[in-house]
Amino acid sequence: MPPSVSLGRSNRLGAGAVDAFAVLTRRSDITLVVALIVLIAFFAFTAEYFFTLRNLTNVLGQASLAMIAGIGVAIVFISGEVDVSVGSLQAAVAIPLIVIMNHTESLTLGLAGALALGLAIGVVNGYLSAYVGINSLIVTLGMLFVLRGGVYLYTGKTAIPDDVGLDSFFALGNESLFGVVPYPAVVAFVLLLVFMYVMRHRPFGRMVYAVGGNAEVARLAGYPVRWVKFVCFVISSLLATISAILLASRLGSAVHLSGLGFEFQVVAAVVLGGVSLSGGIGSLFGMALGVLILSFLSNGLGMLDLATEWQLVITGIIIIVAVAFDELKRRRA
Amino acid sequence: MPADLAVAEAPALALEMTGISKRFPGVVALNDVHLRLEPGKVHALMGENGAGKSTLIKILAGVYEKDSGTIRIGGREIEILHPSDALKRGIKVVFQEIALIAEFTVAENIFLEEYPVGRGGSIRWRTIRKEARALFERIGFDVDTDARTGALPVSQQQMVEIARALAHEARIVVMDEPSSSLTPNEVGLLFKVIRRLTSLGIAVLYVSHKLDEVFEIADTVTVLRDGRHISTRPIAEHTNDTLIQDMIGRRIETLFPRERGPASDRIALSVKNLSTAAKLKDISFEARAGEVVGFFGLMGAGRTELAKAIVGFDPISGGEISIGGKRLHPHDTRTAVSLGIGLLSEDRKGEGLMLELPVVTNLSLAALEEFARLGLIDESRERAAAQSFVDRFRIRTPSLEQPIKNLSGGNQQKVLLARWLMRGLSVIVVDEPTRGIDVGAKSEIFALIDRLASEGHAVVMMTSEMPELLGLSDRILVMAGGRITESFTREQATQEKVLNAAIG
Amino acid sequence: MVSEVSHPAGPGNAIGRLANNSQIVLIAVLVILCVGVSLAEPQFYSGANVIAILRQAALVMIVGAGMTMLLITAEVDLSVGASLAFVGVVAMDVINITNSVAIGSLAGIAFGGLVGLVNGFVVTRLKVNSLIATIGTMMILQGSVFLYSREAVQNHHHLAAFVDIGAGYVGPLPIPVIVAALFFAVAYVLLRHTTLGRYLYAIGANQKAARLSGIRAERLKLFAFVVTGLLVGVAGLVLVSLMNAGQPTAGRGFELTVVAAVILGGTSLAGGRGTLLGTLLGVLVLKVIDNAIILLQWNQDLQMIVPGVVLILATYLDLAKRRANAR
Amino acid sequence: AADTPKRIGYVVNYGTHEWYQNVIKGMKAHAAEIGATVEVKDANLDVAKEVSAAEDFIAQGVDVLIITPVNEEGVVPLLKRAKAANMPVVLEGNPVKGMTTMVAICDYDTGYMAGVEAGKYAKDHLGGVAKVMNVGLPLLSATVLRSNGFMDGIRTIIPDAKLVHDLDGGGNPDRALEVSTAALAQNPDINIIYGINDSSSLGGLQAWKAAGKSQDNLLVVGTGGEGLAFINAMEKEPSYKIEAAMFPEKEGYTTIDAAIALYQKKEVPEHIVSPTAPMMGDDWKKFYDVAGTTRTPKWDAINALTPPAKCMKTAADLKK
Ligand SMILES: Nc1ncnc2c1ncn2[C@@H]1O[C@H](COP(=O)(O)OP(=O)(O)OP(=O)(O)O)[C@@H](O)[C@H]1O
Ligand SMILES: Nc1ncnc2c1ncn2[C@@H]1O[C@H](COP(=O)(O)OP(=O)(O)OP(=O)(O)O)[C@@H](O)[C@H]1O
Ligand SMILES: [Mg+2]
Ligand SMILES: [Mg+2]
Repeated sequence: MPPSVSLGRSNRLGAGAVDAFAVLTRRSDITLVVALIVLIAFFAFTAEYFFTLRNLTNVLGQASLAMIAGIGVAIVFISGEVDVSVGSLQAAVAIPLIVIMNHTESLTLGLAGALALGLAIGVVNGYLSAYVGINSLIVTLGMLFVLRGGVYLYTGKTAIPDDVGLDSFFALGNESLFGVVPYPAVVAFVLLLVFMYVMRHRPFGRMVYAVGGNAEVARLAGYPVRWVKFVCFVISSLLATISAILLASRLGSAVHLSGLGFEFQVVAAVVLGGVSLSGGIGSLFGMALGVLILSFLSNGLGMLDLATEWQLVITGIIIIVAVAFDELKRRRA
Repeated sequence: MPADLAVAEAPALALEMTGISKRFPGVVALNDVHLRLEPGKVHALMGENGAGKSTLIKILAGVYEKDSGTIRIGGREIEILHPSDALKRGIKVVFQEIALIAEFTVAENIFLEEYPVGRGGSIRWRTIRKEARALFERIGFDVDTDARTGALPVSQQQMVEIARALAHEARIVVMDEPSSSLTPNEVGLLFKVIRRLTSLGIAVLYVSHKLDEVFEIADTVTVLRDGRHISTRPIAEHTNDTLIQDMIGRRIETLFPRERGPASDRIALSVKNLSTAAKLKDISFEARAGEVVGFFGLMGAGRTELAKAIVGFDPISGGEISIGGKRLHPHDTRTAVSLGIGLLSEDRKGEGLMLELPVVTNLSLAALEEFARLGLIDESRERAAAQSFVDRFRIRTPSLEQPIKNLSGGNQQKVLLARWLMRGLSVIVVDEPTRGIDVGAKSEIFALIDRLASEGHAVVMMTSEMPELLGLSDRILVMAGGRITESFTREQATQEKVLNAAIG
Repeated sequence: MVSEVSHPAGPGNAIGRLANNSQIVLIAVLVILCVGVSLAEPQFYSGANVIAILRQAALVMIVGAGMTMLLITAEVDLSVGASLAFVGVVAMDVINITNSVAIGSLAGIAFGGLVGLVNGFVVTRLKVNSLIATIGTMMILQGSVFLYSREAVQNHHHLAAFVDIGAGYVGPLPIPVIVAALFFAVAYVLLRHTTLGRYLYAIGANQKAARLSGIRAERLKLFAFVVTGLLVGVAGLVLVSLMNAGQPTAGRGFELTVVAAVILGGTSLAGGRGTLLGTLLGVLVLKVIDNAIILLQWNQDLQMIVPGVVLILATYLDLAKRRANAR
Repeated sequence: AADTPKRIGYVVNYGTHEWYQNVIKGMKAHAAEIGATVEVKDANLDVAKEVSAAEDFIAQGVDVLIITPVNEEGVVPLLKRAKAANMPVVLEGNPVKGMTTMVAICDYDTGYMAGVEAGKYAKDHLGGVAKVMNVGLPLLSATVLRSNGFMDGIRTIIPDAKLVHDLDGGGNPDRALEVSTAALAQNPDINIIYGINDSSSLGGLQAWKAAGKSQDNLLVVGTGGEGLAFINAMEKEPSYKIEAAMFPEKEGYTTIDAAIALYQKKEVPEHIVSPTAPMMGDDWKKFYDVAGTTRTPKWDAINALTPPAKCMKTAADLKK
């Protein structure tokens, strides 16, 4: 029995998660919503500049990187596999993006290059895990090492600056829609809606849940189990690539250091969001809440001018307490 | 169209399997087996545990690939390489092991194979819920279609399995021990459904270890033994004895031997005013050494919960349990086992087997301390003991190292019972002990239970099988809604009385 | 019987044999590595270097022994790296205060055990999945170690015994290696030949079945966490002695090294499967690669790439062989 | 007097590191003198977090923003955005395209000067032989500069000084120890250990001791002088003779000066160099008082040091 956090599980799913309301009323998600509100309320009173439109939208922008990658990682988790390669992927795909832009002065080609590499990584992860059948933690952990090492080798451990400085590229990660909502937040929100819809209302989404819930049963139901898992890995890598592109824009370069430990952040958020490591359980909505909680936490604590060490301690405690609390409530009910 | 032509000139066969062979590491599961299904007829497939029934079905369903042989549907030879191939051709299977997504609602499980989608390709959830409810109403099964499937008891899950096979139109419906955890009432409903299917010209393949069912529903019977085809005859030509003779190659004198004398008056197990938060209310009973106490109840009556509570697996909200006068701490299996009470669970996979681990490890789990000195396991003694049980119970396994997941359902069950016999208990609680077990093994297990009792053990038996209830029990307690509603002595008890008590 | 070929049912632990057939691959990898590197760089098998490798391997092996048990029960502990650093800081500090290596060591080991106890409690009582729980404790430890001491705790008394823990020898053998060998032996017997060990496998394979058989699953998991914690304590002592100071920044990524070594050794993340011998081989392979790349004066970035590839490759080969055996 | 900034925000790249702990001490001390507060957000070596932290400060509307980049290139867009928000920015550490002013020690020069001293020492005590093991950190340009500087410096005295082993010690003590152990096992003839920070040099030295070698013909050179570690080592380890001190407190102090000037719209040079100096033997006593586990800088001595007007080499030179 693989370890599993079974949040988001309830004896009576509102009609297989028909409407958003049903999801909102899912017990574990409600916990997270409350947690998030409490958190924001707390900082609103304690941290002077926290509850300003400027800051709140900032946080949404900052959260979006983990949010976008989190969608993919969550989907892979739900399919019963894991993907921890997203951290190094962030550093890797930024290289073709910047290099190609520097040569061609074309953002489009740069994006294409980044997505191409992201796709390739996803295909390798997916092939080795789903078709060859190597444990996906091992595959993606290996990929994490290989990509990071590869980035260091290729760049000689220096950042590759964006020499072209296209405004469009700068805008991606640094400017805001109507000067209010940062574009990364917009991208994240759209992607979130799309995939929430797919996971709930498209047969593919349900296949992913079924495959993760019980691969054998899914196979008996005639599902192409391996293909489904394969696709999940590809989706994950492509979404991580999008987050990497936004990060690269915020950094104006391909930084060999970027994404260090990013996979930890994302996994923590995803699990906090109630997505089970054993597959088949969890919602993207919960994942999003998990990301937001951690982002607001780090922003708020920063606003309180708390030392890193305290921030680490508090974040750690909150993660544990949140999960424990939900687990408790689940067993009570 | 060639297809139509084929059908036209084909003999009136829905399915024809010929020369089917399948070997697994160390095992020949099927050896040149053939099977012919006629449209609108019920064909029973019988045989001992490990005879190859499920393997044959899984080949038909595209779960396993056959090593050799041909499959014809409507006269046309076809290859089935993946379950989807079978489904496409209208072969619907109710598998022996529950094959449902625990996290999905019942309704969604019903439509797993093909979600109804709208124009845009979105799933039409309302249709799913509506049609699922309608389906269950048609069949007459009482299941909450919006419940999380995993939260339902095995029995209800099995009904969902059955209903699912009927959701889409089919040509061939295969049922691998569909009734193993149904109560007589639901079996009746199941047969109604099967008759409706046959009336529509659908061919039904029905696997069961229950002779009475087969005689009631089947038109033809095929018997397998050790992976070989033994006989295919119209049911009319069979009697209980000939069928058993075919299945196990010998006759069984008495299914319910009774060597033991009257029970002693030493109280082995006493339960006083036991209640649980979930279901049980004020349960009190005693089991004396050398006595078999049978619990009957309709599905959901609370037998399993009672069983789990008295062996300390589940917490209790009130009352007390004592073994041989010593009081148990509630919710603590270790002291319970060391005081000599253990449970053979109804949920074989979930609460019994360590699927990936070898037979020997599964066998010796509870008795390990007895082979250990200062915590060090004497493996040769462990293996010797395990081997002796494998032989005594005629457990079919290529070796003690075989991962137990590769054994047939019945053989797995034997291993789990053996696990407790190795441990040597004073009170053994068995929940649906013969679920999915062949007549031969059944009679052995009945003999065993009888011997356990005669050796002074107390046996508490939860069962939905009327014959074994009446045949084995010294006393019968009937449960309904979490309470004990009636109690009969062996002499008083009749099928009618017991059933009425269970319903009322 | 249906049985045709019936395996020779020789003595020895069935689980052991189940997993052992995975080791041929690793042994081959290790041998090939050593031979190859030795040819390219004779310094590789110089006494000094062999000892260097063994000493580093010892550090990982000590913790790996505990981690193997944890993974077998289908749990994991990612806080070992952070705990490793903290143990060193505590031990050094206590030694400075008490001027006694014994007391300091006890304090360090006790601290490690305490962390294990907390992890175990959070997982078995609060029912928090161990991955997330130990990521949590990892953060807490990383933060609080700096709250405990902002800078490295220096060694004030320079007690000989303290230096010996990490750098000392008994005959030709470095003390850390002896310690590791000791724990390996104990853990090996425990996992392979004792009821306790067998129960750990059982819990990993099917916790409910184990409970029904009268096994206190939760307690044994707690035990595995505490053991891991104590072993981190021991490893922490070795490290602090080698560094001659309690370094709050030490141990970064140590948890990944340990987990990588254990799964490279063929221990299943799903629980119920794994051997200590595999872990030992996993540790050696990783450490030989690490060492070889320095000796060959290759770009040290390869110290990430090569292990990554080896991890995937070895697992694949093992898988392929398993499938072949199943034919 | 012109008005001074009240709220200064500092985005530090690696706030838990002793070096920056002391930089921050220096900042806060000086800020207190002018009645200002310094708020610190720690990127903790995470480039994404660095951008977020700066964003937050801009949202908080601090008067001046000080940034120590995790990576120079990674803050270019940030400067652009700060300009857009008229937020004066002081960089600490390395030059960045589009910056107004930067306070930095010269990493290359620091290593260079230490190298020269090391060369002299090797000439007098090691028979003119210099076989160097560099416990480096290729990850960061600053540390690469130090290593390069050290080798160039030592070669001015001993032209055939040899870089026997160029290691990536990860900048942390245990990794430094591990890689050094391997290198020393391979090259027993190494006689000089250079570390790009104290953790690295000490890691190298510990590896030497663990190999059971005597320190008689060994020279260890550390860099940073951030904490007590190097003082402890210089006191107790016979081979630990040279420390390329970088006076973090002074760096912090100078940074605040720059911040004030910038806030007051005064002319500020593009490069403000904070002094460094190699310390031999007991030299550290000139610059620090140590009581128990706290050290206090002797400002007179430190302020007396005259930094070079410009660095010999900067990160920009590495690109070539
Ligand atoms: N996946 C497998 N690997 C190895 N052996 C297998 C596998 N599946 C089945 N077997 C073996 O094949 C034989 C036939 O098993 P099968 O499940 O078909 O029996 P069955 O007739 O369904 O028995 P039961 O009535 O107990 O369900 C058994 O000996 C079983 O051990
Ligand atoms: N595995 C389970 N998970 C959740 N609820 C369960 C489970 N098993 C039983 N229940 C609930 O407890 C009630 C009692 O079920 P239980 O299995 O004890 O009754 P039973 O008489 O043993 O019926 P069965 O013949 O199904 O075992 C069921 O109606 C069901 O609602
Ligand atoms: Mg079967
Ligand atoms: Mg039951």
